[in-house]
Amino acid sequence: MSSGMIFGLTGLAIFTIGLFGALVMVEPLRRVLALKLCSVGGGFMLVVAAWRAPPEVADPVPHALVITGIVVMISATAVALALIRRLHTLEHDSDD
Amino acid sequence: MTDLPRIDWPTLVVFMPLMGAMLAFVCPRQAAGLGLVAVLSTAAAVAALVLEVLAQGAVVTRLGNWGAPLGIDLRADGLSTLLLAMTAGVGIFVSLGALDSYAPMRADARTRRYFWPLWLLLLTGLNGAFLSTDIFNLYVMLEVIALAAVGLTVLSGRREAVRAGLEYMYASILGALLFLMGVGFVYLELGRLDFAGLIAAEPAPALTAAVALMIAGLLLKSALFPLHFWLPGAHANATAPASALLSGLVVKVSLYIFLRLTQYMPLPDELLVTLMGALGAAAILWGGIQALRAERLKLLVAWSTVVQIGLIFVAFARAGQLGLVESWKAAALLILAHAVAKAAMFLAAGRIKDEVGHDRIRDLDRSHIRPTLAQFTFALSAISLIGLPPSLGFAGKWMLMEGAMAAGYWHWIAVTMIGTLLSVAYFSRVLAGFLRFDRLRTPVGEHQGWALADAAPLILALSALGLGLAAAPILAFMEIGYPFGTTP
Amino acid sequence: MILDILALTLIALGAAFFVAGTIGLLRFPDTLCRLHALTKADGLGMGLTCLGVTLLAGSAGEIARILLIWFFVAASSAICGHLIARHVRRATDTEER
Amino acid sequence: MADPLLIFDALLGVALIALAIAVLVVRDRFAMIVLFIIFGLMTALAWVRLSAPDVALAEAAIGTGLAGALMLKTLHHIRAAPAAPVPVSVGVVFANMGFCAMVFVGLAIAFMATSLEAPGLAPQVAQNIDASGVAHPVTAVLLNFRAYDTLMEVVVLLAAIIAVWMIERGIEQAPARHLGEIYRGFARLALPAIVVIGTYLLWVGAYAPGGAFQGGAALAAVGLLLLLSGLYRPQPAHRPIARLGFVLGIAVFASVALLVASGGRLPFEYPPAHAKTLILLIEGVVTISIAVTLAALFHGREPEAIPVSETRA
Repeated sequence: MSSGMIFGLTGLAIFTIGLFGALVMVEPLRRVLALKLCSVGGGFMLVVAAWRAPPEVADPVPHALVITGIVVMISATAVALALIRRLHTLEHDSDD
Repeated sequence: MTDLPRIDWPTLVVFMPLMGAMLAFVCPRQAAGLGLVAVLSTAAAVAALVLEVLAQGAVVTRLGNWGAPLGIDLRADGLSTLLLAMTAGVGIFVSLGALDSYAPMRADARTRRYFWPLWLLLLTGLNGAFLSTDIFNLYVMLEVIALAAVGLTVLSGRREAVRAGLEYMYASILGALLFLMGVGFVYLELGRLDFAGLIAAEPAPALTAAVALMIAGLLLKSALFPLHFWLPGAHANATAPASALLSGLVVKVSLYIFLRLTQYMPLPDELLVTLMGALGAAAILWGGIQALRAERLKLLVAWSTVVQIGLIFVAFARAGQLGLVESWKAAALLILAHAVAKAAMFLAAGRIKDEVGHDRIRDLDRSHIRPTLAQFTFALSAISLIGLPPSLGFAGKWMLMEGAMAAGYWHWIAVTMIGTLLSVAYFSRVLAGFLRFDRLRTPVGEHQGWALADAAPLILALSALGLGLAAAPILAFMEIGYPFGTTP
Repeated sequence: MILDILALTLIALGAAFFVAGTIGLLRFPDTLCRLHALTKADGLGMGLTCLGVTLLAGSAGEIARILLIWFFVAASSAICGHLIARHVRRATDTEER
Repeated sequence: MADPLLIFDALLGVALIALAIAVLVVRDRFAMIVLFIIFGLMTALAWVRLSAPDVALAEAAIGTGLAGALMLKTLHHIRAAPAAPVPVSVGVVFANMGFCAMVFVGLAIAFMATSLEAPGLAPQVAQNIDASGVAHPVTAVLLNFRAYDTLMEVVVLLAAIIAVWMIERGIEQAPARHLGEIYRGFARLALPAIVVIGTYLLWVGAYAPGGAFQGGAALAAVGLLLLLSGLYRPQPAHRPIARLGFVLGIAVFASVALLVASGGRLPFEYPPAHAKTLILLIEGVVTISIAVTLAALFHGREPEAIPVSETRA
């Protein structure tokens, strides 16, 4: 057992939990959060791939990739949330 | 002449639309003009790249001069360049169509202002994806494409479009994240992300997991049955030029990446190839039935996209695992055929809707206005999609059947035949309406609804038909630089 | 060595206060009570932890940064407490009306 | 023999999984978002344990802080909607649960069968870092070795803000009440401090964890404070400046990447003598663009003048 192993499995578990949420959840916000869980799981996998048992230093390339992934994900989240807000406005207006 | 710095076309092909997108966003009033210029100059750069590839084979650009595993390489070989050319060609005509479709009397200023930056960003993403040789870079490109495509889907701002766009967004992000997880597994095993590393890799459990994850993500993004649920709504509810881009080009990216990956990371076994074909066959049947039931013209066209994607996967699987070295060409030819014909068809459907005022198939023949030229365009592109000679669709289907026959896989031929019959059936529902002149007729009826705007889809439809004659040179061009790593 | 033990004791004490605050958050009946438990206990816990870490710090720069962190966390938690309390009061006001 | 830190790791892992499940099952939507924020902060902690401080900073600032703020804003907007519109049938839930469990087992087997000691690109990075112009490896990868990726990532941000401006249209709603005088006072106190922190993060990125994205996120927090405290209200007249702010980073980044190619070099190949200056320049403008874009993503809609036709109606 090592930190990498523990967190690798954690990341996989988070990814599949997110996948499950993305497949079965119906609430718009919760689906977005489920997708964010998936992205954190993917991030874990890359961070674990970079990890080396100390005293060796970690591989910087996956770290850069995860930072990129985080920024990409916030962009996608922002667009999805804007769609949710717009859809709500449209449905709300047509109801009354 | 020789001491001039060599212009690096692959980089320009990606950067030109990017610069155009920024300009069109910063100067919203001039967006259409700037956008058109950017699309045309991108097409010129692609043309230059095509000539370069023809002259000297695959073109590789080592960005930052670091070289593959550390840096990122752009590589333009036959297949990439062919798809770039397809994107540029379809892009020009869709842009021309958009000029009319978003003209001041038809659309509000917002739509006009936002279409161009989004479309140019989409073009950036598409070109970048076709040139990329790094799987993480492909992930980023997929996200650029996804965000721009979702923006285009909801351009009209109507409720159905927003709902479909949200569904599309979920599917798109999930697909991209599955791909990202696959990237994680690749790095875990290989410690590098470039295509060359994938080819050299020994089979390993982590790579199997990576292939499974990436293919699952790509199938979701390319809407192969049963993961097609998001496609009909998104493509049918977008405005016509956006639909043409989504159906003609965006879906093709994930198909292209799928073809690439299977070139470099051989599928683990025959069963998986057969599964792809079987899903494709199911898509052909299910999509065909849904297209027969569709009540609206654009929805029918969107379901026909599901069918065509199924067909592309059948072409991919036509000769099993051993036939993959040849089958990708049939699939690529069908990708090209579908892109051109479907873009023409969506533009024509949009023109019909604009002129008639609705797109209910049942009532199309009861209109006073007969947009004959748009109807003719629709029929021409239907010919290519059905796969009648001499269209490009015919060439693709022919290759599919030829390969299946040679390998003795008769079931794929049967599926293709059934699919062809189904497509004849559902397109006839529309075409029959076009041919009935007797329902309603006003004195000026017949020649109404001709416009210059019909030219763009018509040229696209004619090229879908005519390119079939050029299938042999296209196939030869596709093979330039294949397989990876053989050319400088 | 003695410094180490002192620092560890302080940090452990700080952690104990955090735990107490969290128990308060989970067990107390309404928002204001929870807020009360959380802000008091966590403020003290934060201070003790920072003090402990300061003892372990190697340079003056590090100490300065830890103190800065303490200041900002204290300030922002005070503001958060204020905002939550304000929100609660407004919400109950509208309910009573 | 068990390393106490390993026990800590295992506990953290279990807590993360529990939080992830809780995010999906908790009934209250506000609690769901709060749990997600806690989850994000714990993730950052785990990544620090995996010796990835840069990533942890970015996750805490962007992936958790900003995303949480966005979520809460959206929840505020849609609070009238029912929490669960249509319940999903139990059969579907169990089928998907089984499917996901199979996926997890498959992936876990593949993961356990893989050694965590693949060579990776660390040696190559170490070899070339002197030529890159910066001393911190992650910054070197982001701004030099894989600069193309980073450029495209900023393009994704641009695509997002264009899409968000496109999606949210119509008349501005009544502005939300600002958060009171004490909050304003705090904002006045915190603003300069955050600006300093953001700039510091940007600067320190050259040789230590930090950089354009973390700095940009910190500066975006300034924008959020300004918006929330009501000290700044976006006006239609500010749109051209905002647009320039969004594209500034990409424009400079892309121009530098292309212009260095004119001297017989390849795109993105910075001349070694000027690499540090160019990277700092790029980082600076990219930070501004990221900060402006993230703040605008939080604000959401394009600040628009109310059309004349609609004011009459």
